[in-house]
Amino acid sequence: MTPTTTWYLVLAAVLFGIGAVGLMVRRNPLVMFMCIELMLNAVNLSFVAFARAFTDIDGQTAVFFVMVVAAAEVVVGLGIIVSILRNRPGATVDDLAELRG
Amino acid sequence: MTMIADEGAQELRPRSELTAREVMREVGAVLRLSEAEAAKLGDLPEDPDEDQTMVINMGPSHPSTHGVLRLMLELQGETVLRCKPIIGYLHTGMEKTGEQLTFMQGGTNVTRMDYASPLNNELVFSMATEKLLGIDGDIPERAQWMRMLLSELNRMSSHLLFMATNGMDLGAVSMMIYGWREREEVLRFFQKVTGLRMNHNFVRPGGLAADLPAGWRDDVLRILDMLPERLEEYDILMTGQPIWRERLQGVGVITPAEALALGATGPILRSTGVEWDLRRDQPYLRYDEVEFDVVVGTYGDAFDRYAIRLAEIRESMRIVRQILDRMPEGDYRIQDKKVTPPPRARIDESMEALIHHFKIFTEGFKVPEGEVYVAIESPRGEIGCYIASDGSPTPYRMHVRAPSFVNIQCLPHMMRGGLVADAVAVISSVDPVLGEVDR
Amino acid sequence: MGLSDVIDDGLGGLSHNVITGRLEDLVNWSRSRSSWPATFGLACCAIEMMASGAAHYDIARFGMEVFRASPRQADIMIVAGRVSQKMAPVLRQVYDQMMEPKWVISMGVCASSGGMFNNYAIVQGVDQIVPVDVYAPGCPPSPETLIHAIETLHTKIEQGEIMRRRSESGAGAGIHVTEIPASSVPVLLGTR
Amino acid sequence: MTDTPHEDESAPATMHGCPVTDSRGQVVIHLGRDRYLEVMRVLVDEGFAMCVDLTAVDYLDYMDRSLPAGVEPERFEVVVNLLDIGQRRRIRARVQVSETDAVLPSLFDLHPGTEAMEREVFDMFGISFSDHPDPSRILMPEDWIGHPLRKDYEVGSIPVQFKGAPT
Amino acid sequence: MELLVFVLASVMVLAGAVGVIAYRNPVHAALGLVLTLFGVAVHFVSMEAHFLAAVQVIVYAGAIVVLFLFVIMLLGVDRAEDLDVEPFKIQRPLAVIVGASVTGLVIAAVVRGRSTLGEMSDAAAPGDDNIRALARNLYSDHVLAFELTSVLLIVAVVGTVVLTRRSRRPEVSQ
Amino acid sequence: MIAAVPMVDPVLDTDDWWWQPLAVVGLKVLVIFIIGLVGTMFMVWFERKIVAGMQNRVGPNKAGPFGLLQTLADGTKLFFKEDLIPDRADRMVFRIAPFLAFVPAFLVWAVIPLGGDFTGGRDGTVTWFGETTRVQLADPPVGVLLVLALSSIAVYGVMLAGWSSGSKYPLLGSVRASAQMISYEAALGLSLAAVLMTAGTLSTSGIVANQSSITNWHLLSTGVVPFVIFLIAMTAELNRPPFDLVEAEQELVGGFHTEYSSIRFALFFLAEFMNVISMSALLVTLFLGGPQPLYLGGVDVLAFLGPFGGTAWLLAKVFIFLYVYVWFRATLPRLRYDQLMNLGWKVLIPIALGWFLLLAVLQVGRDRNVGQTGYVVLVVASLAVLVLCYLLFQAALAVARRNRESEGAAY
Repeated sequence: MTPTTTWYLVLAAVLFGIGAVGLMVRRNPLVMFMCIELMLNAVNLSFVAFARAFTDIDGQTAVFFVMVVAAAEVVVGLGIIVSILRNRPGATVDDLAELRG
Repeated sequence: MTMIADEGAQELRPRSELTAREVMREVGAVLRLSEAEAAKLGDLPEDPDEDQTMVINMGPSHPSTHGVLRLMLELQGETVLRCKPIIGYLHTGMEKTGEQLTFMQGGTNVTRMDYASPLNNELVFSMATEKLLGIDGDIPERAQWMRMLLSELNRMSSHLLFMATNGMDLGAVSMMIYGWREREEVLRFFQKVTGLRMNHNFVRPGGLAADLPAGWRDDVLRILDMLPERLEEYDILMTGQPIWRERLQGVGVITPAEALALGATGPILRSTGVEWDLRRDQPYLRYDEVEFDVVVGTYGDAFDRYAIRLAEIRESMRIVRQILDRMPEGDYRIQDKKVTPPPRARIDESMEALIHHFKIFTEGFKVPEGEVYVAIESPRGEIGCYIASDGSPTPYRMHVRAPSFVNIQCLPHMMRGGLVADAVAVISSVDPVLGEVDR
Repeated sequence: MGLSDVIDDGLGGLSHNVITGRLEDLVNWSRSRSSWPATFGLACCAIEMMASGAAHYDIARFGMEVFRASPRQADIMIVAGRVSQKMAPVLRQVYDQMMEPKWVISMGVCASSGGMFNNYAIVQGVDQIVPVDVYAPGCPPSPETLIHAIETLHTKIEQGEIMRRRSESGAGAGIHVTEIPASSVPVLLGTR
Repeated sequence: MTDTPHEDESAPATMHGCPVTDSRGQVVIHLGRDRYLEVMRVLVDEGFAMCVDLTAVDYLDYMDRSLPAGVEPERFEVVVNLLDIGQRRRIRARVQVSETDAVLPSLFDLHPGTEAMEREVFDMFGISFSDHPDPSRILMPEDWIGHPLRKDYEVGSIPVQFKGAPT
Repeated sequence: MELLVFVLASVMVLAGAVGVIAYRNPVHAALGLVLTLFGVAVHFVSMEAHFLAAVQVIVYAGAIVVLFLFVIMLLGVDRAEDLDVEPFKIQRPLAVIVGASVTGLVIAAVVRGRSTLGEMSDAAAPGDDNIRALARNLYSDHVLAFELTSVLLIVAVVGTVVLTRRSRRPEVSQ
Repeated sequence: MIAAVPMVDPVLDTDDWWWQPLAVVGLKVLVIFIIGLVGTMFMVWFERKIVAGMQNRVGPNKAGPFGLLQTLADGTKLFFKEDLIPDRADRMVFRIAPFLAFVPAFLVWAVIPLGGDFTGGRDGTVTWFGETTRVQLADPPVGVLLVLALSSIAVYGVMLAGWSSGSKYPLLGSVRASAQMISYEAALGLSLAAVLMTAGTLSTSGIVANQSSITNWHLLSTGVVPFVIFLIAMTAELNRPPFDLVEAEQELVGGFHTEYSSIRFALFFLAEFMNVISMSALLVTLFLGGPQPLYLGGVDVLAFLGPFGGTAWLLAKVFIFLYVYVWFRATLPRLRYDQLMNLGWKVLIPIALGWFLLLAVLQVGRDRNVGQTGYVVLVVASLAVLVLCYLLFQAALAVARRNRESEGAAY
């Protein structure tokens, strides 16, 4: 018995689900960020599975772009978190209502 | 390693508890600011970064604190905001012990203060005693020149020790071994002359404990011949080394005004460009008869202090060469029955001599009432000895003005704004000897 | 002998037989050949201690050039110099931070007995604070003396039982250290 | 210095109204506590910009020491050594401090370098310095009781013990 | 064999993912994330995407998570979050329900549509071909996108520098 | 299970008994593991002896002949020393950190060609005991990237060790470590890219095969610059002097491993030296032709060793770098943290990037067959770009400096 594309997609779906739940449950901004990474990875996994299934390299290219964008996103996101947490250590996202009007 | 002994009020206090005067001590005093101005400076930490600081403890058991110095550093990231040296971990009660020992025995006590240059300690104590006795003008020529020889050789060995520790603190491990290797040659000579490698108790009131051994001239010449090329090795390994210069230049800067206000002496004061060397400016022994240059720096940074010490080794070698040429024959100690024990040969012959010898070494000799302060230039700066006598054979009060004790106060001013790694370089460049700091 | 003994005491819980005997030899050999000293310089003796690591004396020959700044990794504490009342608790703490098995060399007369400083400030003998294995005489002991002390300690290590904990026997050089509970009143020295 | 003591004079010289003596060729000025800071300030203006040393002596057992006329011997004496780098001269100030009120104003504002020295004097003699920025012990542990260099403080020696000696 | 690899890697992925959301300490959560990333990399290898697997480890594990850890250590926010305190009573169960239903939905869709998917083709060529194909695709069809991502990266770096630069001017400190 | 073998070693001939290839792989693993351990033991001894020699000392000579067993003594002692996990430590992370440091150091060996016959354009396979195989544990198509990945994982060991100790000095050490390793990873990767572009492959054995003669060695064919940058960046990655700020004994006591004792500390110790050897081997593979022989006057002087000749060459070359590292340790003072960062970001990365661009231009020229004039135009144009970049860079630095000055120093 060898794993088929479906297996990978199901795994990706579960991973995505875990990430989504984490994002909704956790309140530490850093951990929430990690959950987003989980979800991105789930997507990556399904992309590669599709690329494999359709023998089309475009899927892998998409993954490549996702990784680059994820890197950029983490850099900016962590920058924001650093500048916020530096002024008020221990803040959770609930405390971060700075933008509320 | 985390620390330990809790000394409460001696430690660095949190900023919120600081009074205006304490802030002033940290930032304003040496600049002679008014209290209000200093307090204004101290208000700065109200910015939102305040809670980002971390207090770490270097020492008293830390590889780069030269023994048991303890520094509390307040860091922001790796930048040192405040620094407070805490001392006393080697407090030996030497000044109290000095009151129990006779003037004859006092040398054994003081020699253990600055253990990197013991002969200078003995010298200043002996000179103070001689001054109290009023025999300071009668010390034989040979004794004077011998004292100079030993003092200069000791300066060399002390500076070589500095080269070694400075190298070690900055991560140049080989330099440490090389410094020690050369110092060992000097110590070998000391051992031949005094019988001991350190803590000699050789310079005594009235002269020295013994004459120079046969062949001493060759031994000194061997050291003098060996050292120049070794020093050139140092130049290659460190002085000309880009990393070395980067690490030391512009680090731990102190201004002449600050150095004077803090009472710093020795290479620290000279590194700021102030020409002050007691050997030249208030000559003792026969320093006014030899030629040498006072080496001064320009920037007052750690590199200047390094370079000054390196150059002072060379100057000392120059002095030693002149001493070799001019060493007179004669007696190595004053022939004053009161302070000088009889020669060994006479003890076998004469009962009187035996009693005399016995009395000098048990009771000691009486020293007239009065008080005196004598200062000489040790490798670390001005070492002074203050003795108050009540006419008994023991000092009523014996106090040593230790250069390291005063110099160490410069640390907070040199470190402010530097990095942790700079802190290490700064401690190293001040070259404190904790035995002397804590006494 | 139960499993718990082995867990608590390492090999000390095992009774001696040929295999553990051989193993003991190996372990003793390795400990004596690789006893890393902690950097714990105090006074004059520290200079001589460092000198013995330098070119002329070179304790690296015994595998000892690895002066560990962190007490966790050190095996030998060379108490080099006089121990003041203020330093004593620090010294004890550093000793406690060291891992078993550990040995102490008391270097110089000041560490061994207070030396010439019989006064209020100096602890009269470091063996009041930590158990000492070897005393090196001299003020300061020359590097030769220190090396002799180290060699003596090495011999002692090679002959020792490998897993007996120091806390169990409290043994130093034939003396037992009894810990005195700290009193709330500071001990007064020298009030007349 | 306006009125330097001469080598041969017998009458006590004065400087800024304070008696000046000569001790083995060294200039010593005797100050009262009330004029301590003031004279020190004047001395700084005269060029003695560097305070090399500050220490104290406890004259408990030696109250009959010789002092110039007009100086009342007290138990403590604080000794300050000043240095004039420009003219290469030194002066020493001796200040009498009474046992009952062992307080002196701090020299910190004039010579920041005396900070550690004054702490040491406080630690060793119990003479406190008013207005000192950090009046804590420096050499002894913070919870130490007594001031070791006072003459009524024993040296603290314990009898020599020979461990393991046959009794 | 492939089954074994799949199962092991999937266990890694899921255990790591659960770790991320369950560990209280952010550092432990980050370690869980690393585990997941490795699992995903293993999946990539078994699907012949060697290059992506390597990049996954280098970029994600080597850079992004290290950055996370760095920030955690820098800010000292590594104390455990108190998971017992709930701001809204209903949030957690609701999140689980929403997450589960989304997952279920996707799984259902995938399983239903599995006939449209081609089976795993074993024809993937060994050697450098994966990399060459990826490179050719990247630099021909997607070259504009590639250049745009490089611009994005630069903008991100500059923006972050500006964002975190601390001004020491007193007027900023209120 | 048979299917696993080709994944690891595609060259391996699998027609035979199914256990034979597995046995070969297993044997390789075992041999590499043992050689790695012994090599590390030797390296520790070597370093202590050589440093001692440079410092006019004798070095260890009491444990075994010439002190050869010194490392064994250290290891045994550490193994039987009491272990401790500090109270404030994070127990789980504290336990796994040494392994995180140790395992990547070992894994690098998997992709390094340890020998083989590359002479005369052969592809490096040898036939031993009837099995045709590479003298290399695995030859994945992305071998070099694997090494990069492993070296980027190595930072975890250091970082987590410092953090989990729960005290200040190790934390400072680990923050330094992570910043340092991330920074130098970039320079490392960029200089590596120059090699990859010249070689045209990511596989380590392919890279070795590409360097058939000394003029083809990437040391020369990429210009010496990437080699120098790689050497410096690698020293920094390895936390070796003068870049050993992570451990910086004089400042941070022991850095990240301050709180470690016993066998856990031994693992860090081992990992450090293991890394030195494996990264030296990587350097040799990338720039000095790995097991390729050096023809002295047209003769392979080690040819008499037969199939072991390649291995001997590799060892000889690695040896040079081991000596270089010891040499660094004995002579250079340690850099300061900010100087380290400046060197990494403001010197190494721009130079590596510029050099890479230059090489790329030349490569394009070669591919497109532009003539002499075309080359001149290309080189001039790229030089112009580089100069412009450099000027912009300097301007940016000047602005940054001015800003810093106008804001004043801290407190």
